[in-house]
Amino acid sequence: NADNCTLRVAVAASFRPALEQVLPEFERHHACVVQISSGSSGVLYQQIAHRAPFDLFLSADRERPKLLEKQGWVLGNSRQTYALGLLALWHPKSESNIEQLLQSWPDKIVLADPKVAPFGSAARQALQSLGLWEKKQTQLACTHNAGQAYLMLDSGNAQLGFVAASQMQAAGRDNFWLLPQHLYNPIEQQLVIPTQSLQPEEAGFLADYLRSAKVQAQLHHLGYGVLPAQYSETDGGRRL
Amino acid sequence: MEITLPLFGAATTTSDSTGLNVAGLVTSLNAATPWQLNLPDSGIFGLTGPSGSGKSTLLAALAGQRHCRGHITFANTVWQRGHRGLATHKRTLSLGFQDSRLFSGQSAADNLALARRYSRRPLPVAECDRLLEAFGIEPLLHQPVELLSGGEAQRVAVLRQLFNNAPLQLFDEPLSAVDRAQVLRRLLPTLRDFWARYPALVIWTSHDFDEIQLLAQRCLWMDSANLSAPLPLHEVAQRLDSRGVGDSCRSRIEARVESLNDGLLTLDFGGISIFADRVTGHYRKGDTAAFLLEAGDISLSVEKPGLSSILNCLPVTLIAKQKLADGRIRLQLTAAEQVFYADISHLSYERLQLYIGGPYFAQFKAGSLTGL
Amino acid sequence: MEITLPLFGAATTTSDSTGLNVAGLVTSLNAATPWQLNLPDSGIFGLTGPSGSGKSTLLAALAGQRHCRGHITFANTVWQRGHRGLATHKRTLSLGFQDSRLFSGQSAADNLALARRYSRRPLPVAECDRLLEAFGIEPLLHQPVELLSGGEAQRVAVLRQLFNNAPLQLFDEPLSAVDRAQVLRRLLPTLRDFWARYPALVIWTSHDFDEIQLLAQRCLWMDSANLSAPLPLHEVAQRLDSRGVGDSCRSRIEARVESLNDGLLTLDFGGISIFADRVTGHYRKGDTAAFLLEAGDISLSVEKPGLSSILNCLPVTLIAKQKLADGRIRLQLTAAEQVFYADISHLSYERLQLYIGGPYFAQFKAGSLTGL
Amino acid sequence: MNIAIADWQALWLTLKLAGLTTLLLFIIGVPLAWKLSRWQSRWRHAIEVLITLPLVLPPTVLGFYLLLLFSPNYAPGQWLSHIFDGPLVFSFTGLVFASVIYSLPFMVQPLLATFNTNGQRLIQAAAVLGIPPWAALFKVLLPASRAAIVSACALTFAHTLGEFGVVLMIGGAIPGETQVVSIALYQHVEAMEYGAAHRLALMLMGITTVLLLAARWLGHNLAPRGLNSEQVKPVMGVLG
Amino acid sequence: MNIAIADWQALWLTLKLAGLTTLLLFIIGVPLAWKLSRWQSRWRHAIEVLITLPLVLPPTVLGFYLLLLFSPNYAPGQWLSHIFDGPLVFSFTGLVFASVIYSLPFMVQPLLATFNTNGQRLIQAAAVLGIPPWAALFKVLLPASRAAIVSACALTFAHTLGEFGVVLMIGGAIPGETQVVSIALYQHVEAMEYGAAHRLALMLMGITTVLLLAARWLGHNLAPRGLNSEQVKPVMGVLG
Ligand SMILES: Nc1ncnc2c1ncn2[C@@H]1O[C@H](COP(=O)(O)OP(=O)(O)OP(=O)(O)O)[C@@H](O)[C@H]1O
Ligand SMILES: Nc1ncnc2c1ncn2[C@@H]1O[C@H](COP(=O)(O)OP(=O)(O)OP(=O)(O)O)[C@@H](O)[C@H]1O
Ligand SMILES: [Mg+2]
Ligand SMILES: [Mg+2]
Repeated sequence: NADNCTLRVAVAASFRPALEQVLPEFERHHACVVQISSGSSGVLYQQIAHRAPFDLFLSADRERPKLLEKQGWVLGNSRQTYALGLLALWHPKSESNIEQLLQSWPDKIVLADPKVAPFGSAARQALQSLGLWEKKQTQLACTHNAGQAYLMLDSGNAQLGFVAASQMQAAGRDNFWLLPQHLYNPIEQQLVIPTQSLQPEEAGFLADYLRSAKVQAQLHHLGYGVLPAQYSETDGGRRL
Repeated sequence: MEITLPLFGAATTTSDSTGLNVAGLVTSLNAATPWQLNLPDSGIFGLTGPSGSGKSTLLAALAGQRHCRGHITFANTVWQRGHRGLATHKRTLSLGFQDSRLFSGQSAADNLALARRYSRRPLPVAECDRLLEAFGIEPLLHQPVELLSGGEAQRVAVLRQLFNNAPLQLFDEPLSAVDRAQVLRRLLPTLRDFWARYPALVIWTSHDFDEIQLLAQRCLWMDSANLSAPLPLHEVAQRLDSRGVGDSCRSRIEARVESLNDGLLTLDFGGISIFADRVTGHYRKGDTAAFLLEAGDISLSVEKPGLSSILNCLPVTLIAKQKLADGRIRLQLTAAEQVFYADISHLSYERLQLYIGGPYFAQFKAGSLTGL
Repeated sequence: MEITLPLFGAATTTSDSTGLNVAGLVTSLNAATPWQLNLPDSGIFGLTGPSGSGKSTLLAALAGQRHCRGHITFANTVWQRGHRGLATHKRTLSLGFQDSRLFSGQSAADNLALARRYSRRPLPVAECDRLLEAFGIEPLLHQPVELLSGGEAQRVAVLRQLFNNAPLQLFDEPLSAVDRAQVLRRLLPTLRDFWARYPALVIWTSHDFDEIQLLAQRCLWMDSANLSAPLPLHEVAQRLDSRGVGDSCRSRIEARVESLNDGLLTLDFGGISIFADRVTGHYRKGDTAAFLLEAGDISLSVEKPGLSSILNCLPVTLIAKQKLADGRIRLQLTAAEQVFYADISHLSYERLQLYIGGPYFAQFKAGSLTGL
Repeated sequence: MNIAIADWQALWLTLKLAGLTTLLLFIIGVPLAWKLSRWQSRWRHAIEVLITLPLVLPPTVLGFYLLLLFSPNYAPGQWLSHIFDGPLVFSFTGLVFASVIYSLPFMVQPLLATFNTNGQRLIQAAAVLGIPPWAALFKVLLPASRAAIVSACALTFAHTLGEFGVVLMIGGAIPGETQVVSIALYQHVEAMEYGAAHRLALMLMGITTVLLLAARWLGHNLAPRGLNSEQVKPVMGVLG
Repeated sequence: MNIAIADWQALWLTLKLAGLTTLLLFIIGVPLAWKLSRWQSRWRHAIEVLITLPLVLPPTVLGFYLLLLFSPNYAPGQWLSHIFDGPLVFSFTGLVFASVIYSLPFMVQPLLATFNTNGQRLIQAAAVLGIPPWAALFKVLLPASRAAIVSACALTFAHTLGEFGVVLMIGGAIPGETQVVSIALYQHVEAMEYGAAHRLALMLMGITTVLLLAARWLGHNLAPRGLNSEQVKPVMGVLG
């Protein structure tokens, strides 16, 4: 019954465009209207911790779903990885030797705040792996999240910085360098079903749908990494 | 320091009289000279005194608009006891501020309507219309008050207070910006008639002593934060004169109306006919009316004078004399048991060889009597 | 409608005279009666008229504070031409508003200092101190202006304008809240002396005609937005009287000082000695001084009167008579080529059987002459 | 212009929110400012400062504290949700509640300033005619303070329109319920939908301009006739 | 209390920013409000509304447009960075610039309200004594408008303290340069360091309270002697 089935999905702002791409297909097969609320994962976490009536939470990281799980605000075993973020370095168009460019870059380097944003901490790990973290300390300019880092670069106020590959894909840009995944811990984006959920069953369907091979392939085109099969096994998929 | 005297004998000395009783009222201005005041529950009293002497402060303290301590009761209600006072709007009074303080952002009509709406004794509509007409406010009713001329604003402010018709009405120089012609010929007669119909206790502050004389029978005098008890007008006039005011001292005399003919009023003053020709208002035969007689207008002769344009001639007895600051002599005369003053020059005094107790003739013109 | 006459003959009729020239000045108030005015570059002029007649509007228009069109020049500078006007602060004038409008949030001293600082002709410090003392403002200097009494605020406002010492000084009822004693005995003499030392063109608006008479020689009259040319004082007085003002009409007469003795001034008036005893200021022998003689104070006799307290007796000729509104008769008398008025009652007029051209004796007391 | 239905919905919601908040704040702010201006105690200053404090916290942080306040996990939230007959988080009521707290200084401060300068004199003038204080406030003080009131309301309204942090934190951006235009706008920017963002921003500013101009016109025309006529104006044209 | 050095640094930077912004806005706002209050044209209303508009945009969106304005890709940004001798993004100068634009209405609106009501009369009183308009503003109008000015400055100061969206967008949260306390506070909340967040919020409010109280005390004591004495107070105690 479509009338009284509304699925309220809290989604990290960065994943919203991707979600919107894959949703129509889901809605065609399920008699459910999906209502999207996007925001920063931190805000959404706060809201769910204070019993916001969401049916599904798509976080941009792993920490907050974990925390929610620990605090018992989510259905047991609902936590799953649904996408893998890929870190990209926005660089001036003409460049070819990226590592050297990063080494010798004299100007500001933009990255999302490593303390609060997953792409920020990934950028920090990458810089640390490259041995540049200490050296470039004074040149780092932090934005609130990856989205704002992109805005900063896109508006021309900075020429070098770390963004999400999905953003570059969505904007159709090619002046980025996909950082080798060994330079940073995987940016696992996880989902949970809050205990407040009124439609846990439908939420589960959506979670399964997102993790389906078809959607994963779509996500790969949108700038997300390939989800290794192990994740669904080690994290123990939900059984309904 | 002034000594405070009860006004109307025993009636007002007891504290449960119905009028206004003020005892030991102290503000920051008169810490050394607490104010005492006993007034009946209706009647018009003047209040005058030098600039900065504390008149507005007194009115503000009565209205509870100025920090003070002491004791105030009106109509058996305590308004102030020690430091504690009744809130202003609960006191059955109205106060006209020296600056008119009309309610800005509204028209004159709004101002008046508001005052009437919150009146405890609202006037009948017919009365309001009559006042509006007499004050010449009708054409200005719908003008925003910000655009009124100084005198117009004052008239609206006075009218607003009349519309409010409180049992105690305090006025602070209410008509100082209105031309004298209008004040004397239209506003004061209107006010006098109004308060005859709607009695209230009125304190009328003014620097124009004529105004006070034409309205009030007694006057309070404030000087350097010293408040006198209500004084007869001629005493206040004398104080003003001794401060060197150019206006001569006028005395209030009372006489019985005999006839009114072609603008000339014939009066009986202790059996002698006197004439007055500058009269306003309506006089009825047999009424006792009050008039002002200017001291400087009176001339004294030793013999009964011959034919002259001076109409009035009264046999008088000289009872006292006083040298004035500017070299003239002020004589206190009595006739028909009334006292009045005449000012003559030192030279005349010597030429006529006047002596206390002597019988003389006081001459004054019909125009020297100003009708109340 | 009033007809505008040039004041000082040919000198002011040309447009490049140095005084104030106003031609065809129209505000929203006087669309039908444009104002004309020609005044010299110094001298004191009164301005009076009924409340709401447009006095303040005229002053505001002169100061560029009111939307108007017409032509204004002062001291050969064009202030207004058609709709365009010079900004107020560029006009060499000062204006005292009817509400004192002191600069709030500051002390009286700050107000005065500011006016002096932006003066185009700053007064010497000694002069300022003298004025401060005469106006009784010294003890109030450091008080915030919000706390001044009405009269005190007005005195500070006038003083502020004097400190500014502009070539054209416009005053709008500047002393209406000050007690008359102080005005007459201290402030007006101080002002008169001040402008004798620091000449300026002064327009002094007031409802107190005494004030105007003691300061000015000529007076503008405004009635229902009609502005008269500068009139001699006795003409304005007559207009006031015809409107029913209680104050009698006073005439200005001039006489030569013969001697001053014990407060009694002996004067020579066309060969006849007359006496005045209410004098302020200093008179020197031989000076020709101006005095005010009240019409109501004069009595007329057919025969030369006998011994009386009336000191002054002048042989006069009756040249005209006029019935007044209240039944009295106003006589126009002449003596020593000067004209003055006497008011007598209708009864006296008939009893004495007066006729135009007849010789009579005018009697008045020494106190009837008010020294300027 | 091509504006999505969701945006129209957000716009309408925002206007409703801003209008309601302004109305409520007028009802609360006028008596509050007036009481404060009459209160002679030294505590008055303390309370005036207290009213300013919501301004000092970053909106998101204020939102965080409001979230704690509204949280059904604690007593105040339970009590509030009892009073308002439902949880405040994620509801329009909650948004209004939060906006009122957040925008309080914008209403109260300008009113206080006027009441302090002109209020005393007018209230006195009313009291000496026997007009009680409350009547004096409505019949005397308000008509005389039209300019200040219009300015205070305009400021409040505009500020509520642009409110973002608080709303995001406690509203959850639910379309039609709590997704106001500022959030929609923010999301457009974050999602790199610049065209939509520009259109919406323009729209928002256009509507506000019209509303504010109308308010001024109203304030202007509510004044008694004649006050605005050209006769009051002093000469301004300068002579050549 | 246990507050990190970075937080102290942020606090100091914030106070500097708020103080400087308030000062600049005072210098800009007073003449602006005054010119507007004297301007008789109908454009005046348009400009008054224009000044209110920064309020209407969500701070982050305003920040986005400021990013576009600062961008070296376009002429205005080039010109600005020429004027300010360096790019405005990531710099303290840029923060001040943005804060000034953002807080403009807070200074100008309250001033306009006072100038409109009392200004005209006082300026006239000054003009008729030959005091030119600018002198009248400083020597007559400002002393008479103390209350309104203190209130406007307090509002501006507090608002700049709490400013967040704009600063976050263009500042880059560089410690000691652009990381103000509101961002630090937000980061604490996002990073779920609630203890630090509470401490910092308390600290911020405490300091603001002290500063605002001091400002009022100053405004109070700058008034001429006597005005604040108890003699002016009307009777308040009610008779039993
Ligand atoms: N609120 C106040 N606090 C302290 N002093 C004041 C206050 N109001 C007035 N004063 C001072 O008290 C004195 C008396 O003022 P008040 O207004 O009572 O005089 P007044 O008799 O009404 O004078 P005027 O005839 O000039 O109006 C003045 O010197 C004035 O400066
Ligand atoms: N700015 C204005 N716009 C329109 N009408 C005005 C304005 N100011 C005053 N008036 C009206 O013009 C008339 C003349 O006012 P004005 O102030 O000039 O009178 P005035 O002669 O000074 O009177 P008063 O002696 O009472 O002060 C009044 O009726 C008043 O209501
Ligand atoms: Mg007074
Ligand atoms: Mg006037």
